[in-house]
Amino acid sequence: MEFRFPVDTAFAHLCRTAGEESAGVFTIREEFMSFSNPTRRGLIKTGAIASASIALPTYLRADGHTGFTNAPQGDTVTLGFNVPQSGPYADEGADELRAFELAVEHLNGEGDGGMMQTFSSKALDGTGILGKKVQFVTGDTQTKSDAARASAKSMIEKDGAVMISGGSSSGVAVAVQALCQEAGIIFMAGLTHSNDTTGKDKRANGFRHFFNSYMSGAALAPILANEYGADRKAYHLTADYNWGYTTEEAVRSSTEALGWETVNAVKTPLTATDFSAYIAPVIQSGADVLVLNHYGGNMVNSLTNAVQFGLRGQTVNGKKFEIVVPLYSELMARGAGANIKGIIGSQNWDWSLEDKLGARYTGTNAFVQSFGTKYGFPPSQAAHTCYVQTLLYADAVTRAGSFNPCAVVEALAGFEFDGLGNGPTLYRADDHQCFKDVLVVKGKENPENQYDLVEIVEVTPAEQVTYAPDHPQFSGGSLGTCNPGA
Amino acid sequence: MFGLNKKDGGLLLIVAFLALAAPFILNPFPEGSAMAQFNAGYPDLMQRLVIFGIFAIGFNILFGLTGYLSFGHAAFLGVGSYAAIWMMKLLTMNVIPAIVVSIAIAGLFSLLVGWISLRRSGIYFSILTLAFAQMSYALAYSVLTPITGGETGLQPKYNDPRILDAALEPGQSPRANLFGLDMKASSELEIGNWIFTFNTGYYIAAIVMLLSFYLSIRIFRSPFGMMLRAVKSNQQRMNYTGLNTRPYTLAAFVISGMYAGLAGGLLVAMDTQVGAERMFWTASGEVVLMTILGGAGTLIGPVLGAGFIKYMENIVSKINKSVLEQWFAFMPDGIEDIMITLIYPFVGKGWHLTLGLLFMLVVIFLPGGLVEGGQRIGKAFSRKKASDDTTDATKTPAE
Amino acid sequence: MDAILLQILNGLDKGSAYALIALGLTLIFGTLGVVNFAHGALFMIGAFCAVTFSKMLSFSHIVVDETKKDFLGNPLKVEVPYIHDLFGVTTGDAIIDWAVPLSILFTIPVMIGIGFIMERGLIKHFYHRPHADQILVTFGLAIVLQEVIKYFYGANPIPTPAPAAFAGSFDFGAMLGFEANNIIYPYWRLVYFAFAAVIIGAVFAFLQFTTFGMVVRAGMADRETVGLLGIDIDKRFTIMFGIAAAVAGLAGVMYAPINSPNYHMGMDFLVLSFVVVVVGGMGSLPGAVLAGFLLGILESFASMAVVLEFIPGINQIIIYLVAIIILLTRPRGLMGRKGVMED
Amino acid sequence: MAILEIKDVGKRFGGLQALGNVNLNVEENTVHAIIGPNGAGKSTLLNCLVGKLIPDTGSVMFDGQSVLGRKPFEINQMGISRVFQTPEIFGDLTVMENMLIPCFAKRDGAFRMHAIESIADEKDIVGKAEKMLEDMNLIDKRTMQSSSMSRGDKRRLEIAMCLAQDPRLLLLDEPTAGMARADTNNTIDLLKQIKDERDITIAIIEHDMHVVFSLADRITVLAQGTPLVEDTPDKIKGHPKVREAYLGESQDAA
Repeated sequence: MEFRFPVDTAFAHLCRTAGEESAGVFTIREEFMSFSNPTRRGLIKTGAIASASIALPTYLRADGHTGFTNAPQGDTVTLGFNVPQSGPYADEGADELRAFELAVEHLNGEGDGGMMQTFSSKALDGTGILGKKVQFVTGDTQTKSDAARASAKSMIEKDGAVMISGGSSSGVAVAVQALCQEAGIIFMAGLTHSNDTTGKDKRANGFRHFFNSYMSGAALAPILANEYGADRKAYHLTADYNWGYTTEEAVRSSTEALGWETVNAVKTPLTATDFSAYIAPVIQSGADVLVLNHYGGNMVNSLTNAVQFGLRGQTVNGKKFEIVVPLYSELMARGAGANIKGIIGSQNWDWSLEDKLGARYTGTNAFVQSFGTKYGFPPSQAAHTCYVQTLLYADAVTRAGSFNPCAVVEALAGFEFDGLGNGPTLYRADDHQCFKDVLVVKGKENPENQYDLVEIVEVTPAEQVTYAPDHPQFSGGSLGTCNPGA
Repeated sequence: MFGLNKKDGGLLLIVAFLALAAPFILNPFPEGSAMAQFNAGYPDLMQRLVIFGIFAIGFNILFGLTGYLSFGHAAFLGVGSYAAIWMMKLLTMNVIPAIVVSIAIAGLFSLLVGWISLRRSGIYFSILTLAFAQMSYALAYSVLTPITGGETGLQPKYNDPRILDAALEPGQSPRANLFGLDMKASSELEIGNWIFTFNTGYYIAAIVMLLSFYLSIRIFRSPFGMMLRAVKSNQQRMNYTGLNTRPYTLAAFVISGMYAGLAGGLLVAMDTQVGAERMFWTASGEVVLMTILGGAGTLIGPVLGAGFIKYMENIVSKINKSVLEQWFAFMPDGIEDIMITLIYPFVGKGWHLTLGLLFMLVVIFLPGGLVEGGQRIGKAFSRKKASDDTTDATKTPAE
Repeated sequence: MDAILLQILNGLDKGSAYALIALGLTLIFGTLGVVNFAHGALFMIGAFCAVTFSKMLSFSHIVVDETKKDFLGNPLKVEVPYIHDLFGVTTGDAIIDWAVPLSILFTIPVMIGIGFIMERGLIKHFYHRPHADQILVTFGLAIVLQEVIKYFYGANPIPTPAPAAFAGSFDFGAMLGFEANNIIYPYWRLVYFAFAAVIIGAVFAFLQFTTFGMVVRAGMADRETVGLLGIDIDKRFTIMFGIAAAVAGLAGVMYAPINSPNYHMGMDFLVLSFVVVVVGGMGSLPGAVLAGFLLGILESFASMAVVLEFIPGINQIIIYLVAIIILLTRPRGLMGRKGVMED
Repeated sequence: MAILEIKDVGKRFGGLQALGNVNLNVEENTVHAIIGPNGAGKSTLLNCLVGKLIPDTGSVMFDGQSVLGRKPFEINQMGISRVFQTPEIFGDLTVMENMLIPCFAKRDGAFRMHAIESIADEKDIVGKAEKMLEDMNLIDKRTMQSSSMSRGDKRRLEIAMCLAQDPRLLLLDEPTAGMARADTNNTIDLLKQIKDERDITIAIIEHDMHVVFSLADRITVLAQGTPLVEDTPDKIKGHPKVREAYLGESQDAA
């Protein structure tokens, strides 16, 4: 017990500026300190003293102020993995979590190292990050932006996480990204496909490895024109929310540029489960292609309904009727069962990529091998992007030599890398979006096993899906500058 | 004290103590210990506990007193939140205008909804309010995206107009503040292995909660509060005693709507973000659960219920397999595995299961909610002391 | 014209699902006076009965196929259903193909059993508790039930196709003399509609023409008096709960091929089915059926592109809007009786 | 002077003529009983007076003002209080609170937003309520939850609540229905006491002749929706028409 320390010593210590490192009698750490005027700062401090002096017996911890939020202390660093564990995307979240756990294992030098062996940057050496062992905390986003922020804040405030990753919807990604910007934490987005995440809602502290609606449209359009002809009439069913809007816009504008006509675009409620009322009038409209801008349960149900209504057997305008699903996912393909066969869509990555298209996509097999060995089934693209994001973060920290978000941002912005399964990739500095090849896939007609659901139609090279940072579909936002927090 | 009788004054003092000392009370376990997982004394959760407490206190004024079960109160919370964020985008990051406007807008909206819904009673009333809330949610998520931000919600941005505020320095994010006092400013106090966090935003929210709680005690003890309980008890007698029940119920509805708006505004003040899911029917259901779980019609019950559910949501959902492994590491391997297998389904991603089971257990065994549980414990203690003068305290209907 | 006919067809189909769920809900409500928030979960469990049954049929042993490889390059392990060993590949596959209709036989006893257990074990104790308590406890139960399903089956939808014979669709319009391909309708939806009609008819006939049904109807009107007559109404109510659970379960089983079952499908239907019951009038069986079809059809009309062009977003709110208008003009819903659920 | 004037009031329910051309005046400060066999239309008439039903024809004037089309609470505020067949009280509230509510209603009208004031500070209202409870011998039970009282006490409380409003007209709907003889007598005594001590007009609907003849100043006999006769109790007792309407069946049986 250290009652003998006089209060005025403590007071003197406290009156030093907040940013100063010290080894005083006790330390009051101030986080997220406001940048308002200095007198008010003093006020808060006086309040703190009042409460502190009642509880004098304190002991010192010399970390103090490192200039950014949640600077890792001791020999560990904590990452926060915020994934949907309840709600309709829980399975996707579970797969993301598996990937995160695998990535942490590899970073800490356990397991076979996965993509760390193939990664073009060799900074990571399996001793954690900057020599600190990687720990992680998990949370449940519930695929609701409120819950996701609550969970992320708990990781930041309670567990001292220095990076947040995960999520499986754009609503959550945008909400958590904004939070990380305010708090001074790096956000490595998980599965988020809306243009807005790196468009009008982009933030300096946020990074997206996953592709986006624009890229889907740009990748799909030429292949659709190739496969189905350039004079098609498309009918869009669009989920009535942001992601649906950006996807519809992207697919429309790229297909229309190649000569397609858009007959109609109907918005469907997110809460809809039966899409028959939207599907049934499609044939009457004279359209010969149905584009389902749906994701998750919406997509499974609308596709199932469309097949039930026999759309695929129809011949309209002398052409075979086709269905397109711009954003594909393995879990949804599984949910849709046989209905997915022959349906074209786009993907960020697929576990069979390297086997089918060769060494350009190196890293894929290494990842599939270590994921498959550990869990017994191949990883989904959500798992892949989460794994890659974790490695990229760790690598950026290592190269920067600091956990400071601003150093990380600097290391990641404009970073070019390879060997993470997508071929040569660029993390563009202008909007923190990754640019890489986009896969156009098709539901496999005769799967060899239960995981063999898609075949790769073609890979659209990165150049074709790259757009200017000020492209109209991405306008309205500004990256701002990095925020290190405290 | 403050025009309260001794018992209510005591209750207010207890709540005030709990709220002000929350950073200590909610952080009973030292950092780094296995039990630290259960610590809830970090700013965000503490803020949520008091804000949802306010929401539930307000809901209780309607449901606990008049017995009208609204299934759409989240709509008022959501509308309040949207009003607040727009004030922050357009006017100033100072939380005062945001909160004031959120209360006002939520009040107006609840006046409209209440005026229509209160034409019916019983489950018909519940379904009417549910219908309004679901419509608000559906529209906010989709068609009203230009106003609400839809799926991605609204956050203050660097380039918002904010006509009252000075321009931000480059690189600065707009921060919610009270005349310059940053909502996110925190001080930490370390005692031994314990770290206690004192957060400006939390204390502001806690003070607002105490004021709300005080106001609710006054309403409970007022002639108006008695009239509301009379509405619940016998509307026929109300009418034949010359009292017009409609304005009473409407006033209660609007007051509880304004409480919801206040909660919504505070949520934005603490965490500058609004998403439409805030208005989904499950969010309305949640406040019903909070109120009943704590004890509908009691003063303190709704606050307890809100704390209970938010604690579950934020703490239990974060316990994952590796945390369990850490806890049971001291056990022999076989037993450790069994323990983990037994507990794992109920924590982490299984936290909903625990929540569902707890609802059932509480309703089955404690029909009066947590407050009744507390009273039973209290009774058990007083029985030991062989004193029977507590029956009056537990039976007072207004409580 | 054909567009309207098409939407009526779609609405009838959606309406059958609403009507079936609402029927069971209002049956429980009318007989027992209990607001059952777990009713959606019963619907979901019904759908998972179909999933479980088809999984049981395809219960397999593993044969290693050296010629093929799995995703890691190891020899492929092929699952061979035992049913192939029992009945041969062709018959076995045919049985698996018919899993959904066959699972009706499996579902009925399971659902009645669940209904009995629920009523005897839980609901019974809540007859005299406030509606709020009933809501809370059944809501808790609904969460528990769906989390248990999630624990075993995951959160992803599980495709449960209809038998191949019903897989396609047919040109309904051409049969009525409309232009070809204008009104296409899937066979299975027609089956669902017919199935729903049969179930609804059976429930009504049961209540109308059997002594048991008469007593139950009397009990719905005045529980105490019937009790005074020396009839063990409680026992009959237990059976009624079992029947209501079975109706919800059957609605779920047959719905499985329309939308792949997932663990939260019950919650998706819960709010809607409550709206249906209330619009129909609490405690009124014909009201529930009528409102189910009415709202189903209106919902279909509201999702027409022409309508949406005039009133964007109307498809999001139509059900609630109609509910509000009906409740304001007809205080007790379409066919509700006075004094039910107004306290 | 007649405080309540009922003129040509008629009410049909589908094919049933529940009331046909009722004309009836209740004089101030009298006890006026309305009797009649079951289905004579007594309750329908009463419901027309308090705003629960609106008659198809005719007018009902209270103190020179029409009550038709007004809601029950407005009619109550005009000065008409009603006692129900089965006591209607606030069962979840204490006896004292039951008493306070009519006192507030009398002072503050149909609605007043007094949400911040404490009940304890309303000294005059509390005093009035306490006095009323004392008068009615209910003061010992003031903290009791009213639903747990005996039926007689509930009736007493209900009457007290009505009286607390100082009504000009008190309507009693079979106040002793279903009561034991002793309770009935108590109620009669109570009503007599009220009649003697207060300037109040009472209209009573009753089945029980014993009650009617012990209290009423005037009696109207209602049969098949129309008033048969109206007169003083003594005259009514011997009236042949009344005997026919009322006791017809028993005479046949005899």
